[in-house]
Amino acid sequence: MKSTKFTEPRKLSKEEVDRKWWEIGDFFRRNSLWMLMYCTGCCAIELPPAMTAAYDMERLGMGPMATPRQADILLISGYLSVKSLRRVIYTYEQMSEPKYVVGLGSCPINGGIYHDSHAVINQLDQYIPVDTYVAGCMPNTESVMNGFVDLMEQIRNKTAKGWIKYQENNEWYKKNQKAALGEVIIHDEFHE
Amino acid sequence: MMNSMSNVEFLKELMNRNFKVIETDVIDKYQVSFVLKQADILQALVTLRNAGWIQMSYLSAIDWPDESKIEMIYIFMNWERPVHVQIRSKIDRKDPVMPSIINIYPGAKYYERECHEFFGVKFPGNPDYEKQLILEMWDDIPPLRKDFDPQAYSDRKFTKREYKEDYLVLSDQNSKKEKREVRKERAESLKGGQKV
Amino acid sequence: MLLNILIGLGVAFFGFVLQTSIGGINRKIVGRLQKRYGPKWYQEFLDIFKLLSKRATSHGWIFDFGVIMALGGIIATAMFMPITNNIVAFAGYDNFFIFVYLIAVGMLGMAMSASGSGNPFASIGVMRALTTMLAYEVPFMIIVLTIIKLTGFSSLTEIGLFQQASGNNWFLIALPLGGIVGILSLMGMLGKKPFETYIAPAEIASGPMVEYGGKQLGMLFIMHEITVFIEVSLFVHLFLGGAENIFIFLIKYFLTYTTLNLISNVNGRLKIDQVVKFYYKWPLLMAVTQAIIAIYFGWVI
Amino acid sequence: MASIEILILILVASSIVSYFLTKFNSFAGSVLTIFSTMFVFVSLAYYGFNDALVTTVNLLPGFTFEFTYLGAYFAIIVAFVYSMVSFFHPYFVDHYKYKNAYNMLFLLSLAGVLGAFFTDSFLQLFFFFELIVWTTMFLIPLGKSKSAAVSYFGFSAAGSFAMLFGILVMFREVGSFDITAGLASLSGTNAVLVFVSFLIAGFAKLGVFPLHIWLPIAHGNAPHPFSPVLSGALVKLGAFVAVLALIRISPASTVITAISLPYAHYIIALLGAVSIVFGTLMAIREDDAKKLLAYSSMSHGGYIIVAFSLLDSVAFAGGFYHILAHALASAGAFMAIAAVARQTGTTKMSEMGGIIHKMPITYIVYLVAIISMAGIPPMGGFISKWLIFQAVIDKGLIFIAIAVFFGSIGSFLYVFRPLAALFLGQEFPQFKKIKEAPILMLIPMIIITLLNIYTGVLPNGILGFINKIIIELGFAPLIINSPALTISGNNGLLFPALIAGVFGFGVVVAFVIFILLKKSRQVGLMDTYTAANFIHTEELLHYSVDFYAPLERLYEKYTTKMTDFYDGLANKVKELGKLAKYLFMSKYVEVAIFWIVAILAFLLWGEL
Repeated sequence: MKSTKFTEPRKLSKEEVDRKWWEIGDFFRRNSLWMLMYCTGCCAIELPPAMTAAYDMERLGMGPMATPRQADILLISGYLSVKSLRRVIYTYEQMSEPKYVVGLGSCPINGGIYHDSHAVINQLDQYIPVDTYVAGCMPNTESVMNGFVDLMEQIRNKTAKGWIKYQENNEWYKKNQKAALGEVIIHDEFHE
Repeated sequence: MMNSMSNVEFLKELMNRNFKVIETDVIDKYQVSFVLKQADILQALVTLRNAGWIQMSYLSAIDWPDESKIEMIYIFMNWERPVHVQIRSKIDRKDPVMPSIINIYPGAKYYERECHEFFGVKFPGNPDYEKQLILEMWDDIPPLRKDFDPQAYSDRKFTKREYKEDYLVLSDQNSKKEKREVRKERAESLKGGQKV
Repeated sequence: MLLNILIGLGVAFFGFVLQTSIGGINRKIVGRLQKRYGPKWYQEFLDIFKLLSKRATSHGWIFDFGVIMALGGIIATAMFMPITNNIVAFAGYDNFFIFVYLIAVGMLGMAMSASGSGNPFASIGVMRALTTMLAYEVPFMIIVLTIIKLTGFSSLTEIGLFQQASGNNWFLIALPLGGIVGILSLMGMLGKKPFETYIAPAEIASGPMVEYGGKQLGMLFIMHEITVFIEVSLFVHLFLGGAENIFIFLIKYFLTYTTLNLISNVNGRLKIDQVVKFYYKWPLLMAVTQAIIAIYFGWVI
Repeated sequence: MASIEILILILVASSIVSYFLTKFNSFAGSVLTIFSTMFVFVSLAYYGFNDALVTTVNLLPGFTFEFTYLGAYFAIIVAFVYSMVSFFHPYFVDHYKYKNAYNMLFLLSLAGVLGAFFTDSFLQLFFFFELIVWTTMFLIPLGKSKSAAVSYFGFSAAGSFAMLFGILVMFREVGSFDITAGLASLSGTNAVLVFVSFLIAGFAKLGVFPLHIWLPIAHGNAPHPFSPVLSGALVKLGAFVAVLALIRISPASTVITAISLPYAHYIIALLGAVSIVFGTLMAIREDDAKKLLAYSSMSHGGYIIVAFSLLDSVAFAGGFYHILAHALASAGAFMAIAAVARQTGTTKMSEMGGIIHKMPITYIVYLVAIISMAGIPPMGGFISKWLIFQAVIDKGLIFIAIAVFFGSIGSFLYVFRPLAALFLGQEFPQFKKIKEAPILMLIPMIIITLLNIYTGVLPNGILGFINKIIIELGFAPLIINSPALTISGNNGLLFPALIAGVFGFGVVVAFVIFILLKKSRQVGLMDTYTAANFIHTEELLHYSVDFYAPLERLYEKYTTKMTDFYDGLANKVKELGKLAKYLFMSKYVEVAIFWIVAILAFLLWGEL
């Protein structure tokens, strides 16, 4: 007699299996976010309290990392000059996927107090995809932490897809980069 | 001190004896400024260096578009006689050319390159004053000239975020009015850092 | 034979799970010491599995092959490791020298892969790791020579049994100078802090690890956990009298690792040449003194 | 059925033939060397292992030969290295000025080696020794530097004359030149004299402290295919002489009770230990890959000396096994470097990088060789080092143990340097065009690699042969094969096949983990972490100069002490020569005539 209690498990298609694995991976990824801190501006001063005893980032499984290859999050804290944008793009492209970008402060959003400077770009998401912005000049530490928690929520909801956007709309991003920077990878005499 | 003359006196005497000083400005007993003719500059620097002003602290320029001049500024320091000396000279703005001083002060190499990038001053004598140093792939007039509009450049070059709606203006909120006025009162009671 | 291999794999896996959990607990302890909340105790598992789930970059076949060789060598070493007197995969062949030299295959694999990435920081990190190894290994080997000479065995289980048979007269106490040298050398082996020269995140961008991300880094993390397991277990068997059963092993292991971690957390970092000078001054002197006292005079407490 | 005499005659004959053949066609002449060395090796190995070498002499009057396991062991190793290296000749001889002489001298030196190992008379031993020294002396200057040969000859001559002195002292006491009988019947002061003079000869050949100066100079500057022979084969002659002195003569001296070792042997072991440490430290700071390997040969020579001076069968087994393991490892490493040198034209590590992408097989050869050299399982070097450690621990030799362990870990440092600087790292643009070495060069390198692995996995067959030597020397044999495939040391068992098997299993497990995970993205070598700087030059991203700078800083002041001493000595000799020249070679004829008369008068003094 065939049991009625247990039905034969349905054979999952390859996409479904992949999706299942992806969800499992997402669980690990959101609980262990390693940051590469690109501290170009004043907002970086909010990170020490976030990392040390006051807010203790490590309890969320976050921590600083040394190189882009190891990191999951690229943290842009503060204004980005044209020169640093080149390096940020280079660094972003070196990171291993999936990768997320967090912009700290108002400068990456709209230029902040440097909106009229010839040396500082105004809108980071024109050049690389940004998953989370933390607004404020400068944002206080609670909002920084909140930004990270938001990113974790986004990963859970599968909306943190910046790196896929960068792959799919690569030409658009490259066009913007070219328009603002001329060329991303440049030669300079000190590194020849 | 070997002689009774003060350092500033010594410096003034030195400069006035050798060059035609257009203007002298003693800021305090550690800082003196001289305005010279462009032709005198190199000679003056050699004299100063021989007199002990061996450290070049600064080299830059100021743009004076109304007079159509660019003013070069050199600052030197003497460790025996602690006086900063500023040498200034105005040069033509249309075609700003200033002979390089790297033979007198080799450290001026990168200052001159920076000055060329930001003000467009040419430094014949410095072999690579035209190479890029700080601004990478710059494509406009030198950015620290007064007729350069950074806002326009930024608008042209970098996309701006466009806001579809106006965000809440906090000053219109009634609930916070009291607090705001208390803050304002307190702010007005303060008098520029000096005790009332 | 197949059973032995399965036991060996079990030991390696046990070592990985044990060290990863204890590493996590230690992170929590350190967090509490610094008045932080600290991460979850299973945080290290999350880190490793996250790394394994990412898409990595590779710099050519030697980059991947080195990682495989590193993990393979370390798994092979761990398979020889006894846990208690009875739980040992290849009884009689748990020779001390196998651990010291088979671990080197793993290290060589990692060094090869790191240099193969073409990053100068990686080569510098490998250089520092090797130099540190040259420093701590010699005093340690002299003390182990003394122990082997005294017991007449080089098998770890036999050395453990020898200590248990003589009324739990651990070599940490019986050879007091040697015990200190053992602890200092173990700190060097684990890369704990006064001797942490090669993973220097702020200085050479984490040294050998600089180019790894994703699965290669995950595999190197697994390798690192098993390496720590091997080194701490070596100490437990050589100096702390082995273990009659698994609970004693766990207690000894946990106490050893935690103590070292606490010592490490109140220390700064030495320069490489300072590390070499230090090891060739005091620990070597102590080791030689201890060896002469114990071997030539036969004075053992 | 092979007679030693026939083999030597074949070598001499083929050397003459190859001289003319190479003149005519260098490729054909080089192939002849391959065939004749291969023939000699195969017949030696086949008949040697089966005890079927005939020692009768029909064609060479005055020569007598004797078959000993000791000599056969050395001869087989040396002939093997010669035959492997001869595969390199077709690609190298054309670069040398006297290519026909190169082939001829190469074969002649092998003939000398065979004679030296199989002779039973000391005079013949001396003759063959000199044959080797003179042939190699003309081979070395075909490489980079002519003065290297002078240094080599100077030290070799010192060794040879020391040996001749020892032989004559022995002859005065014993009255015959027979090796076995002569060494056995020595006693008293004469035994010590012979012991010391033989050891000087052995040290000079083996390049052990304090007679090591020639080793890096000669190895580093010798022709590329000849360096593996020098390091893998000819240096082992010194080990042979040292064995004769340390084990066969073994003069009676007070035994140190704590370590149960005679004073004389302990002092020799200490010299070996100094040699280990010195060679290691010098190798760590060397920039030329061949010189680095030369210093490593010096360090390994120290291991061999330490092993033979311990008077313990485990140590002897370790020493003999180390001779084989080091011959294979250093021949493999030198041959890999020679292949790289042929393709790139340099051996300086600071000038190369990223060769692995173009020469992967050479890289594997080098990798296996250095794993063996550093004494890491599963290669041959581990077995021998393990045996030596066993003996050192069993005797409780603390100070020698420091050197032995230091050398073992230090070797890890220096062998890694060529690996990182030369094969790995950034691929330089000037080396993007090079190709893998030709197939004929790869064949011997692959054979050596396989043998390196074989000696590390299944050492018992070879240890069985070594046991015969140990019994022949009058010691108890090493216990092997109980249980099967294991080696019993003084305080533990070693099961090399198990280690290798488990290692292989571990690699398979790791490979399965690797392959199951997501595939990685391939990026170029220049796309690397640079702290976000744009770097376009490979040299800037390649760390190869002053590799161990922090370590070198600690001892670089003291490195020139020995060379300074020898330079000083050389200057003294030169001054003496100048004085002689001033006295005898004056431009005035009268002075010369005066001295001739004076010397004649002096010589005739006793007669008149």
